[in-house]
Amino acid sequence: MKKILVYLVVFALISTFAVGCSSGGGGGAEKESKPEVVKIGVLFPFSGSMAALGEENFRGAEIARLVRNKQGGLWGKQIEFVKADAPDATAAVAEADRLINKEGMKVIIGSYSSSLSYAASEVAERNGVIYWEVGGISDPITSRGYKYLFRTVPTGSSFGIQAVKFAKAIAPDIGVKPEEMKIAIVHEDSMYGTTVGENAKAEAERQGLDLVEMVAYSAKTNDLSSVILKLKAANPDVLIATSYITDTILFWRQARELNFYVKAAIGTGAGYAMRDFAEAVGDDVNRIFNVDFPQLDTNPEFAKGIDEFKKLYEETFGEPPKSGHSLVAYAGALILWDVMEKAGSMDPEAIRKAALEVDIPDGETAVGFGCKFAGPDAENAGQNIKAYPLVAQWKNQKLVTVWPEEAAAGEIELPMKPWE
Amino acid sequence: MKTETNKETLISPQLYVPVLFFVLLFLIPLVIKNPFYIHNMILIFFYAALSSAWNIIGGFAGQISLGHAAFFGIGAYTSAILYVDFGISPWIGMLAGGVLAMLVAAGISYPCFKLRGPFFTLSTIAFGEVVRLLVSYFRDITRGAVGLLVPFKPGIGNLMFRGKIPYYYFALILMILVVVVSKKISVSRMGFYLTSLREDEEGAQAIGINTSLYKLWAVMISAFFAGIAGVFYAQYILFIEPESVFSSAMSTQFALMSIIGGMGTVAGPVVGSFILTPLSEFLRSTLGGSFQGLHFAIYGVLLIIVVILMPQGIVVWFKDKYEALLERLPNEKRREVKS
Amino acid sequence: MIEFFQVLVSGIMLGGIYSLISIGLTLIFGIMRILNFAHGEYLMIAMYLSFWLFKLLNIDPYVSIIIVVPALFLLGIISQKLVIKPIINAPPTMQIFATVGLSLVFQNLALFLWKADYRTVKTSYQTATIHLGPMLVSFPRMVAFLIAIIVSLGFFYFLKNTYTGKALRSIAQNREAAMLMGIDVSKMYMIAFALGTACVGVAGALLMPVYYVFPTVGTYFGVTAFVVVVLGGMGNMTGAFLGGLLIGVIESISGVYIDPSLKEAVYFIIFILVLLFKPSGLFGLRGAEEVGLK
Amino acid sequence: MLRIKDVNVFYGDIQALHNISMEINQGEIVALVGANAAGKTTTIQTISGINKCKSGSIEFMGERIDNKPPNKIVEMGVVQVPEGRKLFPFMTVLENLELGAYTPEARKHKKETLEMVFEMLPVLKERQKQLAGSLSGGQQQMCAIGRGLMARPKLIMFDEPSLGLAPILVQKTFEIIKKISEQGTTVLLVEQNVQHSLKMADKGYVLENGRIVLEGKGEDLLNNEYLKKAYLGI
Repeated sequence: MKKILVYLVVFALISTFAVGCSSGGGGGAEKESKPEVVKIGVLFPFSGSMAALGEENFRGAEIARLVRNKQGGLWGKQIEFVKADAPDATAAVAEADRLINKEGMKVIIGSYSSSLSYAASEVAERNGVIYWEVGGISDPITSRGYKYLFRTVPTGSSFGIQAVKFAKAIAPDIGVKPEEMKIAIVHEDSMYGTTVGENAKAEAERQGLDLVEMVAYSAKTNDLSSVILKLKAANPDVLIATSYITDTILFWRQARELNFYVKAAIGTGAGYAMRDFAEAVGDDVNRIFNVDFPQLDTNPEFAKGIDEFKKLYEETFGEPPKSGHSLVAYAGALILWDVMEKAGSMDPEAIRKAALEVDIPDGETAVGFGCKFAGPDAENAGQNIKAYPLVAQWKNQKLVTVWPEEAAAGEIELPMKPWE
Repeated sequence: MKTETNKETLISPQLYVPVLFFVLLFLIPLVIKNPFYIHNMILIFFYAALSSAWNIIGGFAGQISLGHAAFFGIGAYTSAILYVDFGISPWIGMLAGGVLAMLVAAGISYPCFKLRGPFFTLSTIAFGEVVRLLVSYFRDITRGAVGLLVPFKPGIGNLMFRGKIPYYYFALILMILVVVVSKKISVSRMGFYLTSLREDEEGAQAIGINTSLYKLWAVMISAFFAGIAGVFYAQYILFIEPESVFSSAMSTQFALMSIIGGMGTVAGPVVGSFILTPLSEFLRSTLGGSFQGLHFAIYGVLLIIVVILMPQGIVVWFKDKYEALLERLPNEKRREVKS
Repeated sequence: MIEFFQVLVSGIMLGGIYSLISIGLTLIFGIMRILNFAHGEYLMIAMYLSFWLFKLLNIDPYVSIIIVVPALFLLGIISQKLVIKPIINAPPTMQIFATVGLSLVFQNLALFLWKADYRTVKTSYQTATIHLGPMLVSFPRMVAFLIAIIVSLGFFYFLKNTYTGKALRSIAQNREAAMLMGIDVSKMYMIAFALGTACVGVAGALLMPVYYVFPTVGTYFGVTAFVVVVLGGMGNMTGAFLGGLLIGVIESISGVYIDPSLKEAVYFIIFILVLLFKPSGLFGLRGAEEVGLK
Repeated sequence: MLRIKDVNVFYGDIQALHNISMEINQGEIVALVGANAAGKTTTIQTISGINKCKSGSIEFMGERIDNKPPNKIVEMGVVQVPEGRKLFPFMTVLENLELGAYTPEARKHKKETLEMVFEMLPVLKERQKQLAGSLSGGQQQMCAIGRGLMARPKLIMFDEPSLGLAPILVQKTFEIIKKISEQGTTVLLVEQNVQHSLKMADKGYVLENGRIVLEGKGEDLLNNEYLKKAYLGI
């Protein structure tokens, strides 16, 4: 007994000191000391409640790394990732600190969750390190006038706005006049859901649509029957919904149980994009829309290289991609490699300059939309102003991009089928 | 139970050893400049301060609160809202946050003090959850679950700095402050009352101690410091959201450090934080990326082992050695008095 | 009016699930006086077991009960031996933290072994609905509700009419006297803990068709179970059953008529009020909170 | 029948019993008397296995029981009627009695023992459906005695059975104990009520501060000068 105590305390003490000596991050695959590597920090939630999509987001960047390394890497050197796990905002700050000040990272790719991105990018900015956001969508991330922060993905507000625009566009398909169409908005109440929901509301008001109900709830809940009964009483034609995966599944199962029917349901990302959703509710998923990052079934004419990505993903991870989160991270990281190649060094100043010069037209990337970053003086400094979300629809339990037309890989099917 | 300890002066090792230790901590940034290590030290001080604050009610008085994140969060939100919406300096916000946390603590704890043991703990969990849910609900004031971003405008008046060194000293001073207050309480009459009511509440009441009053004092002091630590957190991380500052994981953490270090002792929480904070950071940075979750599992196993094998906390294990060391140190006059 | 009854029925069905989870907790608390913070994690493990049985061996979640329940019973015995037994005489604080440690371990081992993915089973009946007049009731929830009733009745019978059941109750009321009757208290503790976890095993298997499993699923239900247990009167089986239904109804009604974001806050506040003003629970005898199981 | 030899018991660092030795023979009533906190309850708890002795031995029917858990000791036939009754308040009288017959051996004869107990203590029969917690003090004592008898003890130990009872009930309680003894059960009676208990005892021990200071035949002890002065106020 005493012995165990001694071991325990010794272990605890050793680990305390080991923080100092540990090389950190079990990360990057190859660790043999090849002299010439380019090290880049990656910061995602690998544990905790956001781990599932965090991992998916990261996988895109990982594939981009492998692709680039096969092509000869950066400046002839192989790229290596130093991984950091940030389950919450406090850890994000600590890990960003570790990556920058202990591992000496000059570039960090992150972070799927908006809260983590918020907190970690602040550390990067203070240290003059590039923060390359390939997943978090909340608007305020790029509203702080940061110089070293770049985001390749569209903003949360554009998700909400796009959803309303799309709702208006499909009014004829469900047989109502746009001005008579009744819209309900439901969203989970964290930063992500609220940003999307509030913007959808504002856009609906701008467009003069009839907003009959707006409900917010905590994604941690274990029952949504009350939300659904509320919506059912409002009886909307179109539902715009924002939720994470658990509550998406719960919502649609309970919607069926309680016989809640809408003519068109428009999800906005996260849960609505995930294969798990389709697996959980089966054919009930069909005809639900998803306003989101470009999905895996986007027209390859529009999203160049998307098929190659899917193939690589399957080869690397032994399963098909779970959602577009990997795809956007893949495309985002590829842009970063080009920027760094052009900058010619790890110097953040040079990378920043090169990034600001980027101007990729639409249809040239694996996500379809092009890339141009807003300058440091802009309201949305560092935001890719060419990024916008697409609308996909679940067909035979697969997401197929249906809107806008140039990206479409399939036809819009409406209205929703009533529950049997 | 010792109530009247020998008066300690600077030449007694009981005092000068900890003082030397703190002075040493003050000097560290002169040698170590790497912000990563400094950041870890800041976290250590931060959690030591919080855990010590928790220990005043949880350890001394034995009222196990698992809802302390509420007070921490109230401090963080008060000052952040005052600063962001009204431009009031966090220095004033700190006082406001601490006082508000204290008042809320008094208001919600007082009725709950009649609950004993596990029932009190359950009520604190419920209160913690209610506060979290309400903060999420009143979006107009708190921004709800979206979280509150504190814009970075460095300056001493804003309690925001470019480098980490000022944060280091702030956290260090905060920790020392809480430790000194804890020490004062532990040797005071109040400390004696708290310990006796922890051991036997009816007995304490029987000999005329107004137990509710002293518990109230303890929880108010505890919440005040938790609130101040919350303000520090907001100014350091610059982003707060209900999910993180009001989380039950946060509440548990304060208590864990104290338990593992040695509950009800002044040094316990500090020792706990000096071991656990680097340990969890270390486990996360070495295991986290490649093995999801494994680091927390190890953390849990450690916790169980400590609880089963060393219920008094690690500090007890060091105590004899530490006291032996003190005996050997220069001790001038004190020795005769003692013997 | 129909809407209101629909809300009520939905609440009762939800409550059935809460009841089922809480019965095990109330048993453990009532007899051992231990707040088991890992209770939700046993639920999580049961759900994973049921999930994997479905996924790998194609066993229906309802059928999986016959495997999940004994497995959880066994797990209960093992954890009781390794973790609970050494702390059975420790102060409540230490007991709380040992179980907190246990929940950390379970949760994160699950994360390590099975990743954070949300897993669901797909059965033919999972979204089937039953029409009760104008009201709709989900079939699997109805099943969970009915089984909650059966399990409560079963426990009620067991505690009232068998020697082991009476021995368990006697320990709750006076541990030392129970020893003096020749009752092997530490064996009874093991039985109580294992029965409590086995009960959660039933809940896990029944939840699988309506819910999904992921490593932190237990925290969602764990806290609610505590609320139910206190509301029902510590250690009171019938109380836990009725308490579960009550919380379900409160949650449902406040979600629809107040705000979905506040539904948990409403029942937490009710919980605190009950703790303060009727600590023996809504369905408990006065003074019973000190004695536990009846 | 029961032989206690040089038993020492500690609570933490404090020694509660010093070298206690006692002997109880089949069929006897043995009284263990002493003032409050003399160690009487500790002795009985040690025999029952609730407290463990640090040194010394306890033998019952020639078998060591000092290292056995309480339930095994009960199974061997050593049963205690605890101080303060310690009934199960939220269970009925009948359930309390049934729990008395918990050991496998006692369970086999439950029916007949129950009849015997009801006969001896008719009040229990009347109140069998009532919750034990709602009984009056005297009835509770009867219930506790009945519960002890249900185990079909070879040796029954009473810890302060007269405590808190009205004089008339005290009288009755002692009569019942006498009757139990007459039916062939060996009795160890722990009492503060020195006069009463020594009068009916075959043998008595006087405990003071954890030590046995006097022992002898019940009547002899009653005539002992020291005892008279210290305990009987004569």
